[in-house]
Amino acid sequence: MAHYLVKSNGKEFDIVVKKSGDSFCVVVDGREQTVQFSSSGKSKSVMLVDCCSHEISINSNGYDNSRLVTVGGIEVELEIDNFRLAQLKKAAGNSNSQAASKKIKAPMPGLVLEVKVSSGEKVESGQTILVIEAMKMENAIKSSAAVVVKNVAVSKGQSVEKGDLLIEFE
Amino acid sequence: MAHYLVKSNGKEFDIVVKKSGDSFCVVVDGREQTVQFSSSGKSKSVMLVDCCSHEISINSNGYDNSRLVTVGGIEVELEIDNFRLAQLKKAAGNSNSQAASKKIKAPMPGLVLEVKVSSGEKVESGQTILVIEAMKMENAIKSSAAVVVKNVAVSKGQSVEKGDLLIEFE
Amino acid sequence: MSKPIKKILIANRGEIAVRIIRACKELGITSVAVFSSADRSACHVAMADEAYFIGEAPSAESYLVQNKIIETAKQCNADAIHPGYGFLAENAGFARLCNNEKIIFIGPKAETIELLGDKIQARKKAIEAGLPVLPGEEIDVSNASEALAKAKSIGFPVLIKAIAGGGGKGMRVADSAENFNESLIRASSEAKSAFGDGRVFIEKFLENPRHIEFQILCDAHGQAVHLGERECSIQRRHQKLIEESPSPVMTPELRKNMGEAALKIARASNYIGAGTVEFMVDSDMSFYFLEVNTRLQVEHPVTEMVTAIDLVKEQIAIAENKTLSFSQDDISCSGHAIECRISAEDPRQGFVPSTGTIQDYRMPSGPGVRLDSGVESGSEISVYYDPLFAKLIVWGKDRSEAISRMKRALEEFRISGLKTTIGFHRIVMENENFVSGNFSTKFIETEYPNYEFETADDKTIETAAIAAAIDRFKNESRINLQNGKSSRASISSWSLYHRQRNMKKFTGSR
Amino acid sequence: MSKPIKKILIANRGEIAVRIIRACKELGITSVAVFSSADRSACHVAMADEAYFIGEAPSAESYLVQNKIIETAKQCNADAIHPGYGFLAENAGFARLCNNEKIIFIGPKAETIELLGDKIQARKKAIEAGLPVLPGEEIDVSNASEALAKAKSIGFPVLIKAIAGGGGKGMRVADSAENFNESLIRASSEAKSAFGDGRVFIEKFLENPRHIEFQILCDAHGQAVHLGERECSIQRRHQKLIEESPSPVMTPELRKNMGEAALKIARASNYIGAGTVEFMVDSDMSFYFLEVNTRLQVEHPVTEMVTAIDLVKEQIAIAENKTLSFSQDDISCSGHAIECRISAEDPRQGFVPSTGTIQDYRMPSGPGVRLDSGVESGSEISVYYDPLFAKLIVWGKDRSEAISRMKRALEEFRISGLKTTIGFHRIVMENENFVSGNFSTKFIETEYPNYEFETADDKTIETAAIAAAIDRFKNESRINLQNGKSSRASISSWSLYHRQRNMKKFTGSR
Repeated sequence: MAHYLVKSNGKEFDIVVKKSGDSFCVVVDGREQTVQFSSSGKSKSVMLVDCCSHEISINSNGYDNSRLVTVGGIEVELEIDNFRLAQLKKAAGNSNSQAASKKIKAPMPGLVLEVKVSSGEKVESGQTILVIEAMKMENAIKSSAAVVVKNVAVSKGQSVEKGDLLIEFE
Repeated sequence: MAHYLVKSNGKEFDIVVKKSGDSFCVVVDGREQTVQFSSSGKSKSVMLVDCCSHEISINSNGYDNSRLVTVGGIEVELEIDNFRLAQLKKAAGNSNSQAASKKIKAPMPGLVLEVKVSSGEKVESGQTILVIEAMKMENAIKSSAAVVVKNVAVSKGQSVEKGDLLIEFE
Repeated sequence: MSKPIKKILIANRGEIAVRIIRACKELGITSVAVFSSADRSACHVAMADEAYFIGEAPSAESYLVQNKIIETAKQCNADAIHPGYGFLAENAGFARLCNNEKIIFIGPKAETIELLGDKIQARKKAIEAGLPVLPGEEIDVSNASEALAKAKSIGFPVLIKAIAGGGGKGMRVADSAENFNESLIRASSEAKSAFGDGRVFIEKFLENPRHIEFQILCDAHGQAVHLGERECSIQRRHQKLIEESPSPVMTPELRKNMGEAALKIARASNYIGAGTVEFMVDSDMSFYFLEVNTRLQVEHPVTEMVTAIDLVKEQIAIAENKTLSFSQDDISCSGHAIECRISAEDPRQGFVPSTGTIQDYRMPSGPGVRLDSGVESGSEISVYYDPLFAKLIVWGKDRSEAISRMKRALEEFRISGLKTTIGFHRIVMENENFVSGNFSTKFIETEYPNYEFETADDKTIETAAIAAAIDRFKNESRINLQNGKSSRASISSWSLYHRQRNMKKFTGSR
Repeated sequence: MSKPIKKILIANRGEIAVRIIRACKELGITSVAVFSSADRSACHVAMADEAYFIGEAPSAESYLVQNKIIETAKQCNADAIHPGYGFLAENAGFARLCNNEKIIFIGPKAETIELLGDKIQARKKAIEAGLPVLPGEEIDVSNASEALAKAKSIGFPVLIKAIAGGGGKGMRVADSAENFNESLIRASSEAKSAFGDGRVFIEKFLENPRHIEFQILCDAHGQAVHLGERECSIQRRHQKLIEESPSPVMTPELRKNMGEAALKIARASNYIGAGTVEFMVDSDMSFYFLEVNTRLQVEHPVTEMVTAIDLVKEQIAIAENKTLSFSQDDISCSGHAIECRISAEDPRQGFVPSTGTIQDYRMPSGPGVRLDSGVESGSEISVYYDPLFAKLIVWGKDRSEAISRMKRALEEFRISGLKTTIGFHRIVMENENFVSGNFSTKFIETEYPNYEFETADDKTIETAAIAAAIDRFKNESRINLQNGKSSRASISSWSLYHRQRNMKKFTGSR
């Protein structure tokens, strides 16, 4: 038996998994369901939840907690954690997630066409911060909130790879 | 530079391969051709022989000499050998191939429905030796030459796997 | 009054189950798959909305277990069962069982299946309805001398056929009195194992006939139409390999006559649903009733391609008690369609079944190409079921374009991991007699006696040889680099020779 | 007199090169691919009969180098060059160069491309030919105040368009005087980088127009026909995403009028070949000439599906100087076709391009489904070229069946390794306003402001959570078995916690 806490898109699922013959008995937030899980070639599996069929593929890297699960072609990103461990983390006030991402990274490889802000500048939500050209199209990178620019990591004419730091906010 | 002897279906090719920049210079039975070879995902490659395009996949197992090469979807089985080595083998009168295959093996998994010959029996070319049921069809296994049966390795009603010995000839 | 169907259990597997699930999805009908232990991760299970385990791999323990399927249909509240082809598709008992359990059987009524499934009765009905038939009669397998006498009175060659048969199983030709008895026993035993009924009958065997069949659709309100013919003469051991529509020898007049004949037997047997009336056509273009297949055929897509009518959706509409939305005059055929059956068989080894796991699976596509497939990369082809796993269908504005397009599509198709009939179809598409339309059901045995043909020409073999040489050169260069040697010339031939001999011991390869 | 073409060099890559190679194969014409260093093992190279390297990955160093392509065509003795769309397809200079070198350019004459490629001249020609146009004029980007005055006299909103443009590049809407100048500069700079020509003009911008275009075919002997319309209103930043034929708002009368208008401008510009006449249609169904695209369009397959006419083969026949084999009266459209463009973009991140290697690639298929694709499992999608890599096209007997079929096909499509627009198309197919046919070119911005939409519903997220839990359970069981432990309960949560923390250090994951 194992007990997990799965988070996705603001939702939490309390999931208990037990082996039950060839199948699994899965209790999701108190509701018990019978699940059959058959792997086929490569990363694909067929999962029957109380006989409802789903084509599944799961991309994970061992014990790392984030997963990209594809259900019938629809991608769902989620975090899975041992339930007790998740409780311990919560108790310990783990605040990793809040600390993160006051940075804008390049969403694609390309060429920086324009940088429209500088350090210390206040930007409004929706304001264009810089313009990147990729695949022959100009892409405006906009701010998603009202913030103050701490550091501009790139300059006009520079080539960037996907994931390169562009701008940091305060 | 390397020098090979390739055999397929009774044909022999004397092939010299040299690296030439990004390409290869290949001399086949004295004719020189320029070959570009690009591997793409998995086992597939695109091979341009003097700019004629071929989609290639090659199944091999390291140093073993037999290859199943697929050219634009058409399968070709062949043997490749180091040229000097092939000459040495010839000189040594290597007779492996002649010694082989006085046996009939199951061409598919199935059920032996009937055995129509017994040890010591003479069979004609084209005579039905046994009948195997597979995939709901009865398949008559016939002799490809006039031979004498040495040993019948299966009996009626027996299940066989692909490659199981069925009959040995003298 | 029509009653909408909301949930269909598909009592089948493979490409035809996938075909039916696709129709259900497009109609907004919930699809229910059933599966054996060999099919837990099969395409039809993954694609259906729901899926239920019904038993072990052998079909007698799963796909043929009527009670289990009925029980599953009741458990999941299915309104209807679609049997596909094969398995229970032409089993009158199963149709009756569905009826008793108030589940709609998507197919003709049990009585119709029973009547037409019995070849002797169907033949009688056809004669009554005024259809031309070949001389023939039922025989008693246990009475060899009487059987032989009957065969002689018809005149050799004769065709021995299972009375309960279909799909080429339990069918044998006897050329002469000498091989009559063995063929009779073989046909009867195959019939017994395939249909649980060893009865056979014999019929005059035409020397160079064409097999031409008509697709019919009949609603429950007395409307009946035909959707033109399919030419199915390219067969191997009475199993169709390539089908097309229209037939290269069809004339408007013959089509009218044969189509009317098809509708006559349909009406005489109170036919409801989709069905196929099969005929033999002699070289003088006279035609003879053969049998009625009371189900969807493997080759139904060629008719769909030329008529733009979706036969599975029409079957469902008829089962919903709807009236046909078109009359005979509304049906027009345009262009030309060809289907090649793609099976897990090795044509060069006499079409022996080939099993294994499909590695690469690259489907052909583009203009005018349709693939009905029940597998994908990673699928297992097991020994338990029919080796047919996909059907490649093309449409062209005329037969010539359809052939060119089929060639192109076959060239694009890639399957690795097992042997298939793709290469064989490529050869047939180049065959002069096929291209000219000049062929009969003897095509395969005449053109490819002993299945001797070469898929690879000299140029292709040379190209393969070059590829193997370059591949080995690259591997050796890599190994030498790994060993810190700058050139493979430093390995003597003798050491290579010994290394190879040692490798062989480990790999066990010949 | 017609002169048969025996060898065609395809001066393009990706899905359109594959599309043209397929036509060549079916016609028995030798196909020649050209490729950059990024495309050495691309599909179009593998499929063509011959292939020649023409330069480095950036298109300015390969697919756009006219002399290199001409030189290759001469080297391999190609009779003709097919430019596809994009790259050199609408380059009059290149068409002229082909002509000078006695290589057939498969497209209109250089003068026609030149005339219609210049939006200002094309507009004048349309007015002369009696086509309705929107108010508009050319402006001088360097004279900001004069430009603004002109914009004001037309009245905001105005559309700023590259004179040399196409494909939505160098196109911007200015709502008001405030954002006019920035939009002008952005449009002009994009035009300069895309077409080497920064000239722009402005035009009255309709508030809720539809984009409807007519496919035309004109031979060199004065015959000209139209093949009905394509509805292309579902656009994002002036790039089409979904196209269909017929338009849900078309009437036979409007089709006749617009079709005649399309043929008028074709005749006035001595058009030879396949082309597209684009119109804006206002909510009152009045229509205005927009431009002529002097090439095969991305969305040509929807026309092929409803007319059963192969446009690439017709282009080749026209280039061979043949007369059209059909007249306007012979053309009939049946059923309904829809195309979804499948691009390597992440719709939820504002459609940013996504690059990478395609891992799994499972194509949809079955009845009424066509996929025009330029990739397969293992293909690289690089930053160098257009993110469009495949087009999914379906045919249905009516719009409703076509939408259901598109949903079904999109559900079957699997691509892993990068983000695509498949999920977005699945959402659009469920959108009420799309389904009802009630939309304009503002559809995307109105329905999905800021591209906010959820591909996964609650049920799907729960299913994913269960799958993740079972997958992890199975992995942990396996690891425990390997460690010789019978149950994972023996690992304390604290040790798991520390183990995970340590793992994170190594994997570097967040």
